[in-house]
Amino acid sequence: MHAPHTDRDVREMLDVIGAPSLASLAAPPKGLEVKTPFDVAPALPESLAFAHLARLAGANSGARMTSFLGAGAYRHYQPPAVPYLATRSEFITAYTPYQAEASQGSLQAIFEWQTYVCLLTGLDVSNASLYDGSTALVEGVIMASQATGRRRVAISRCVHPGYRAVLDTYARGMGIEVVELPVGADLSVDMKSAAVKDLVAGAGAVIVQSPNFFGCIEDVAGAAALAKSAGALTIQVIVEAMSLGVLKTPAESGADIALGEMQSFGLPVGYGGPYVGFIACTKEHVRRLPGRLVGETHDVDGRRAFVLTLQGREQHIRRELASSNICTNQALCALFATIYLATVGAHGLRSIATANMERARELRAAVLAVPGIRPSSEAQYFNEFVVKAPLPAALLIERMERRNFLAGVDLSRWYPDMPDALLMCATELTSREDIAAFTGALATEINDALAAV
Amino acid sequence: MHAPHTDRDVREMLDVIGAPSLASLAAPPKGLEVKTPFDVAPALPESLAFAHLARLAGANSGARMTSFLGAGAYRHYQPPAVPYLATRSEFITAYTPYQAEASQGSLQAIFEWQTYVCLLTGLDVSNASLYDGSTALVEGVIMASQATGRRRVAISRCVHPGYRAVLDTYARGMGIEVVELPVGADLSVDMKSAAVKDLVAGAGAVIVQSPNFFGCIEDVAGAAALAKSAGALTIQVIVEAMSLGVLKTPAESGADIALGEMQSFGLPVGYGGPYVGFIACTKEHVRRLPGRLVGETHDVDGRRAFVLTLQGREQHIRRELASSNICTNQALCALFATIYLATVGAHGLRSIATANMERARELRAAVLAVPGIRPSSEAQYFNEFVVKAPLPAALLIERMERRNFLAGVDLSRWYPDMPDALLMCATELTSREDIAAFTGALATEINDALAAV
Amino acid sequence: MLSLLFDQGEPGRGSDFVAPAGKPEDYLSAGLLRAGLPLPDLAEFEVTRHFVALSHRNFSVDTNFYPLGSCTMKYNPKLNEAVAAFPGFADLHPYAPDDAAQGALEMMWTLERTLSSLFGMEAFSLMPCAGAHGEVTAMLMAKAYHRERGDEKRVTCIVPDTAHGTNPASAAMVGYKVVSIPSTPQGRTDIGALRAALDDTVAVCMMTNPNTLGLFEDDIVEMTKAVHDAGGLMYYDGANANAIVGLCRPGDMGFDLMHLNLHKTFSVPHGGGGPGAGPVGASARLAPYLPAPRVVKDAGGVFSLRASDAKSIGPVRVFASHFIALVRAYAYIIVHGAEGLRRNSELAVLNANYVRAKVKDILTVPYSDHCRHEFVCSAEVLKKETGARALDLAKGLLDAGIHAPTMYWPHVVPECLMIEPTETETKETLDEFVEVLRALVKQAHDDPASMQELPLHTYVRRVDEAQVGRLANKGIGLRWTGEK
Amino acid sequence: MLSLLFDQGEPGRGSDFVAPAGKPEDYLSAGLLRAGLPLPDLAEFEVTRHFVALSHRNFSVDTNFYPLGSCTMKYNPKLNEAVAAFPGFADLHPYAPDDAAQGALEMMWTLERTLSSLFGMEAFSLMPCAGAHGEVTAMLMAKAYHRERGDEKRVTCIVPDTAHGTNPASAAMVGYKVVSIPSTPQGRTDIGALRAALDDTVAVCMMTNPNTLGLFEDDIVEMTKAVHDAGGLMYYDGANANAIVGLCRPGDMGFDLMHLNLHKTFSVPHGGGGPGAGPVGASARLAPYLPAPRVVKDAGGVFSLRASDAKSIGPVRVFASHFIALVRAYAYIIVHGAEGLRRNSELAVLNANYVRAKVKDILTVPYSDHCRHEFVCSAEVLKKETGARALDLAKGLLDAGIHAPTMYWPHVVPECLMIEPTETETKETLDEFVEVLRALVKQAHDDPASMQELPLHTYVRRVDEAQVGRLANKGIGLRWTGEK
Ligand SMILES: Cc1ncc(COP(=O)(O)O)c(C=O)c1O
Ligand SMILES: Cc1ncc(COP(=O)(O)O)c(C=O)c1O
Repeated sequence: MHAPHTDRDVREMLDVIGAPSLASLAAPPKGLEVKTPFDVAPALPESLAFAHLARLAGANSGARMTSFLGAGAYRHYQPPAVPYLATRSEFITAYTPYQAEASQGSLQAIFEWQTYVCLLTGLDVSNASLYDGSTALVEGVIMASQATGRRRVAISRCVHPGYRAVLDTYARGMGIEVVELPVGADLSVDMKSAAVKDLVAGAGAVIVQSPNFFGCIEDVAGAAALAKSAGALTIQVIVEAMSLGVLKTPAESGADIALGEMQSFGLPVGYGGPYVGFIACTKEHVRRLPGRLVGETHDVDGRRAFVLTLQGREQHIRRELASSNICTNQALCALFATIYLATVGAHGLRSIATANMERARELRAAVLAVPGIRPSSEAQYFNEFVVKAPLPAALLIERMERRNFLAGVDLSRWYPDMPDALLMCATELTSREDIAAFTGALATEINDALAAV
Repeated sequence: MHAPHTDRDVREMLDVIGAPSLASLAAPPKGLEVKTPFDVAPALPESLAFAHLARLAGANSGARMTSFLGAGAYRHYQPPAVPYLATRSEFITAYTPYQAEASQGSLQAIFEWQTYVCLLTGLDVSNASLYDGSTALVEGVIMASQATGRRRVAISRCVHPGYRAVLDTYARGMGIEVVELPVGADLSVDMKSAAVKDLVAGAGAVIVQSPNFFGCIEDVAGAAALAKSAGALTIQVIVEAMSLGVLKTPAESGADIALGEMQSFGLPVGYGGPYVGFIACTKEHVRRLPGRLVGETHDVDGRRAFVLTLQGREQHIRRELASSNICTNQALCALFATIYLATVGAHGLRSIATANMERARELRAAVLAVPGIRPSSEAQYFNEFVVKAPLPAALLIERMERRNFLAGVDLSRWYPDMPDALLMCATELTSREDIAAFTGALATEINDALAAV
Repeated sequence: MLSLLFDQGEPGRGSDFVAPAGKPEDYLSAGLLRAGLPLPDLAEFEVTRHFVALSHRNFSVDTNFYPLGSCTMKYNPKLNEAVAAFPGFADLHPYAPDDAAQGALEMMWTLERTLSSLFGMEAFSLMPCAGAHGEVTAMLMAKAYHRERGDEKRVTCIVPDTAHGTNPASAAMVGYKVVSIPSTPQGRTDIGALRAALDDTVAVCMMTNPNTLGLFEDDIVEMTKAVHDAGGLMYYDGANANAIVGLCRPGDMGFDLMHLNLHKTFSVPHGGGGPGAGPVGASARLAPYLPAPRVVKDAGGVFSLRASDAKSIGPVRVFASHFIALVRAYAYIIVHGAEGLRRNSELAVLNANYVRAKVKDILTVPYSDHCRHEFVCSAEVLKKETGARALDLAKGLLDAGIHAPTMYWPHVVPECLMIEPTETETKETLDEFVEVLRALVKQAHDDPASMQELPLHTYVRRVDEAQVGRLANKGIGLRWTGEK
Repeated sequence: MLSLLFDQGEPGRGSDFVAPAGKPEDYLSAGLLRAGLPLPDLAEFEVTRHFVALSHRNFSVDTNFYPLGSCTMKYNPKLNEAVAAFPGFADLHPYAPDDAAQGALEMMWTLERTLSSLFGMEAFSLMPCAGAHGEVTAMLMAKAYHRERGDEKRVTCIVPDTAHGTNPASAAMVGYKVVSIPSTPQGRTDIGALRAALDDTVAVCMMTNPNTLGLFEDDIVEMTKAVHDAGGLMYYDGANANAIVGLCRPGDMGFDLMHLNLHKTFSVPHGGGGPGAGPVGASARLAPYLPAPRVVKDAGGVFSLRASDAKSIGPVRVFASHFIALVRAYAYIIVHGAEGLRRNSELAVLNANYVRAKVKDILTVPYSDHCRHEFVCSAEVLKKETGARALDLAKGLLDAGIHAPTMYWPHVVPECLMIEPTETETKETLDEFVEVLRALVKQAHDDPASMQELPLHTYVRRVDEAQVGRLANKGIGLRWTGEK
């Protein structure tokens, strides 16, 4: 029990209030009392609650397996300084920094986060965070649709299918039409194809992900050129933020909006969340940005200060006319990412990103050396790639799981035309021993599986 | 590399200093340069260092076994608030609070620790902590010897043998004679026996541990009466501080000095340390206390303040005449214990201590129900007890370890006359499932072992 | 003044995190690479000092009484933080196979069942990331429900004028026209006005209960019935659920949809503005529309993530939930049980009424009945008498180390302060708060001009919000640029 | 003013930690039970607010520049803290069988080998808990060594007058008579005086190098030889090892015994006064006397704790080491390697000399050569000119958020401030420190009286130490009693 009240406290307070009992004071209007007992487990003393949760955590064998899963959630090294600093009381138990005088810590940190997002994407402005990459996509679509006045967007089928599904959910409700650009031969979009050009016509946004869902680096500049000629905005989705350490920025490629996920910067995969969505854009769209923005100003004594600004766009002021309904965002996750970026710096980020590329290439080479495995694409990639197995990917994954490996993601779940395709990921944490052990086991399993047929 | 210096920094600073190079500035006098390469592993990047240490930690299978080990290190529930608060930057990276104006946090916390020690032991004064229980014993012996002017102390053989070994090490060096009081029939000291009375004569201190090494509650009042009549001080050693939640206080039993270990209050077993030694005594011995003391005072504005006091007893002022050589102590561990005690309170401490007794009795009953196991003592106990196995304890322990149980401590290591005696411990963390699984396996192993003979 | 990160550091500072792996050009064609990476290189020590110093510039629950109305700034037990960090949770990939994630799925399943029981709903989706996300999720469900029934004329959403801004904003996001309903002098939604607004275009009505004045909507069952009779759905904004857990249930009141803010009622820390978790509950007829995936349990006790139901609106985020936030809420629930949760709600109501009873002597407390978990008071009279505003009182509280209440909302109360003490504060703290407030009101009378100077002792004093807004409109001042 | 814990809480507050298990009298006879348990019952929230508030009343490395001489207040990398908390270390019982503790033993073994190599010793014992504990351990070893040789007349221990107080105190603990050796005008131990003190009663000579003036004892090899010639042993107080790691080795200088402060040189955090770790190194002839147990590795690569060597002095604490502190030091070592460690020492020397070069304009810096990791300066002239003392400067620094240097020690320098910046501070921070010091000296000249008022902005100002001492002598004021 966390409330501090002793019986005496309660009695004294009821006296001041002039209420006969706690029950009567808190009771709902007549007729609304709960009639049946709740289906809720009885309270556990704290040490047993701890043990119970330890048991649940222990029952997740997947958390201990050697993993080659990526596809929107990436296992990277988290410098211990990151959680140590971010989980200080003063950060985790503060509310949204509405009272500037009492919140300079959070406000400056958000300002620094906004700056990092701008520096990484090359764009002009960025907000205080969004729920995650997939909802950031929805917000980006709304921005583009409002900027262009068009209720139609064109999105590459090489964008994370989970992101596209979220967009579909919202688009249906919002009455926005979503057209999809086909997956090209090399698992990326052919921006020069006539079909793509046709699909883009009349759209308010052309949306590509790079590196895309298959790990391939897309021709964002090509997409931007196409979008521009069609009067659409270019939105670059970035799901593996680590790639920003080395890849051309969205701004360099001509994107108007960059959005996506920064989980890779210091946040655990955590069975899906919380992560931290980001969005950045060129100056002219600043008033269309969703959610909070922190700006630099000064106080009455002339000291530099930070403060929430352009609140006139937000729901608590503008209600149904707000640029978005978002209120609570991912401030603490953005703080994790900010501290991560501060800790690794340019030097660290580039070297970690490079190590990702190195390990992914080592993994890919080792996997392709296993008899029966074939490549799916020769496009340039960051830390993910697709291979074809000589048996259904689902079966192979199941076999490897029994050996305590999470081999990759079965693409047939979203692309029925790819029954044997496995999306694999390596990061700086993928050791050479992991790769060797995995490919050894893989060869055996493929052998056994084929023999069994 | 944690130092922040860039090459430019170094150059600029050397210029100011007027030194040609870093190497020359820092070089030892000629002839003292290191000639051979060091036998030190090459530097690891941080993520690999983390992985390396994770491997070492993982290689300690004992940390994951169901354990019935006690004997001076106790596995208790650590409320997560304890490490969360104690490991804040401002606590862990401060030095000893010599600058009172800059250290009121540490100073007040130590004052609170001193108070807790007094409230728990019933004694008047206590210091800021000592290294651990065993070195606290040495300090207590020095105090008693100085108070009485006698160079001889009498200690029960039921005191933790590891503690007695430490006392022996020091006593040899300090020229103090240590006589041992024999283990009585019920694994405790018979304070009424003539032999004991004779041994105590002329001693400066009578030292008993309660609960003693075998878990039994000693007749401390009897020891105190005996000591008093012999002109000696009574020292009660307390190794399992959790017992203080329910047992008679040292003061109630007539002890002049209480000392020992408070690891049980929020500190992990951690393969032996750091823990936190405590010492408390009656008022008249205050100037003989070793180490630091915090006192309450006020500042020039009349605000309450805390400050290190009676520093005239300490090494940095009094040098070879100091009451002890201790300087760095266990401040942070004392903080853990203080936060632990604050968090559990009287209510929690009593209920946790009671749960220890409950589980120990359940364990003892279940173990004694295993064919072949016999009791060693019927004395009253807290959470530890001794049983006799039908085979050498060492063998039984080894068999149980193979089944992932740490069955207990083999007493023959210190008491060659007890080859089959096993010291077992249960705490509030010992679950009924643990007990059932353990005794099931125990029965099988004993059966198998006896069958094999 | 604390330098920005970008004005610190030196190129080359900092630790090595990985073994050298060559250069980016070793792996990718030069044309794909970025021109530069203008982030500062800092030693870990610089980063540590920076963020510890920043932390000292924040008020927070762990350091300050934080009676911020509508936000339920209760204590966040440290147990929650410890279990949330278990590697068995933190290192579990969202695409880990179900059989390798049974512990996580069991937790989610149990949490869903528990919330359903506590709030009388058929089912919950744990997917939404925050309250507003829950709201829009529910709006999407409402829209899908009406569409499914071919009832496409329903385009309006009814929202009381005291509602939180996210309500109308969420409704607007799915294209609903928002109709605002005024409040009565008793601080309740005007049921007459509501009835008048009802017609066959009404898709859904969003009610907050207790409402943002801290009052129970006494006519709630009648309102529910009226909306239902008109063919609309009822949505329960559960942001204020801390007043009702274990005491009454939106499901019993007839609601079709609801959200909870686990970061309010269920002790998930606010994190300086998030992350939260905003599960959406649905009655039997709306449950099929809940987002997918959800956790199911088979006859053998095995848990799995069911990808989608036929009628589901689909996912509202890419992965199944803010899982780690759910772990915290779950930990909170299991140490309390239904009884403990109810008692917390009762004590939240007790604390609010206690402060209210004492504040009555100091400021105007506009509504006559007991409040629920929070109450509003008004500084209008004070302003008339002295010129001091609610804002000035709020800033004065900061000087005393007390976070300001929510200010100037709901708009129906002029010079409004919304005070929510929560159940975790001691009577001692509440007494102290009242005395500080009393002293401030006295100061306003004694020396009105001094009030505008407050706060005096915070890290910064009142800030210039106008100038920053003007520049921000042009995209300026929203990031470090290196210019001085 | 922050209430004491004992003035907070109410009986019955707080969480339940265990399932009810009855009453103490259910298990023990009433005569064995305590009469009462007068500890406060607090809600976890109260405890949290209390200790977070206390933390804000501390200076610390993570919040303040902390140039406290002889204490090596370097940054403590957060990696150390994370790995120290691994359950595989934290939950390992000291009596776990060796084969169930191979990771821990491997770490200890490697650490011992690494320290031996870095400092040129035959072996180390990792057992001592802190520097002073290491010292007394070494004194016990010296005594055992001489006793073993039948050389019982050796009863004196030679200690320079600049030595830390623990040196003479440790020597006295084993019954040694302490002979103090003066320093030369160059700030070195006077080798002539040392020679004069040598006779066949000398058991051991304790040298600190660099000494506490921050200077290398240039005659160290000669002194070692002289003591050895007289039949005495040489002890190296390694508290200042941060100046020499990887640069030179006490073993090469001929030392028989030494200790390290892992909580200084090897980044174990100071924790507000501990815990530390004070491993003791020994040359080949002294190694057999090291405390037991120590870790050994067999031919098969299996590690074990060897209970005792025949000549060992025995254990100096009940369990083998401050293991968790060792984990931190080990983590520090493996991310640096020998080269990184050496560079840290070089940079520590650089930082000290940089500050010294700049402080020379401000205060008297008594010795003419470059310093090592620290240096002393004197405010004696300032005192004569203005009345302002070293103490006043120290307190003034606190107002600027800088921790005071070590004051009034070593005693050979009047009005002494001992400044040790450590290698982890940036040039920017050092520059700022010098400017603050400069401003204080200026203030002393401009307005001498104001200096005694400092500090003005700390949580408390100068405290009354006299009164508390008088009462403490009677055992009063050393604990809360409930009296006001
Ligand atoms: C009444 C009410 N509804 C909805 C919300 C929105 O919740 P969230 O901030 O989690 O999106 C809030 C939060 O402030 C609220 O107070
Ligand atoms: C030179 C010197 N020697 C010995 C010590 C004693 O070390 P510890 O405090 O770890 O006991 C110190 C610590 O302050 C010191 O500075």
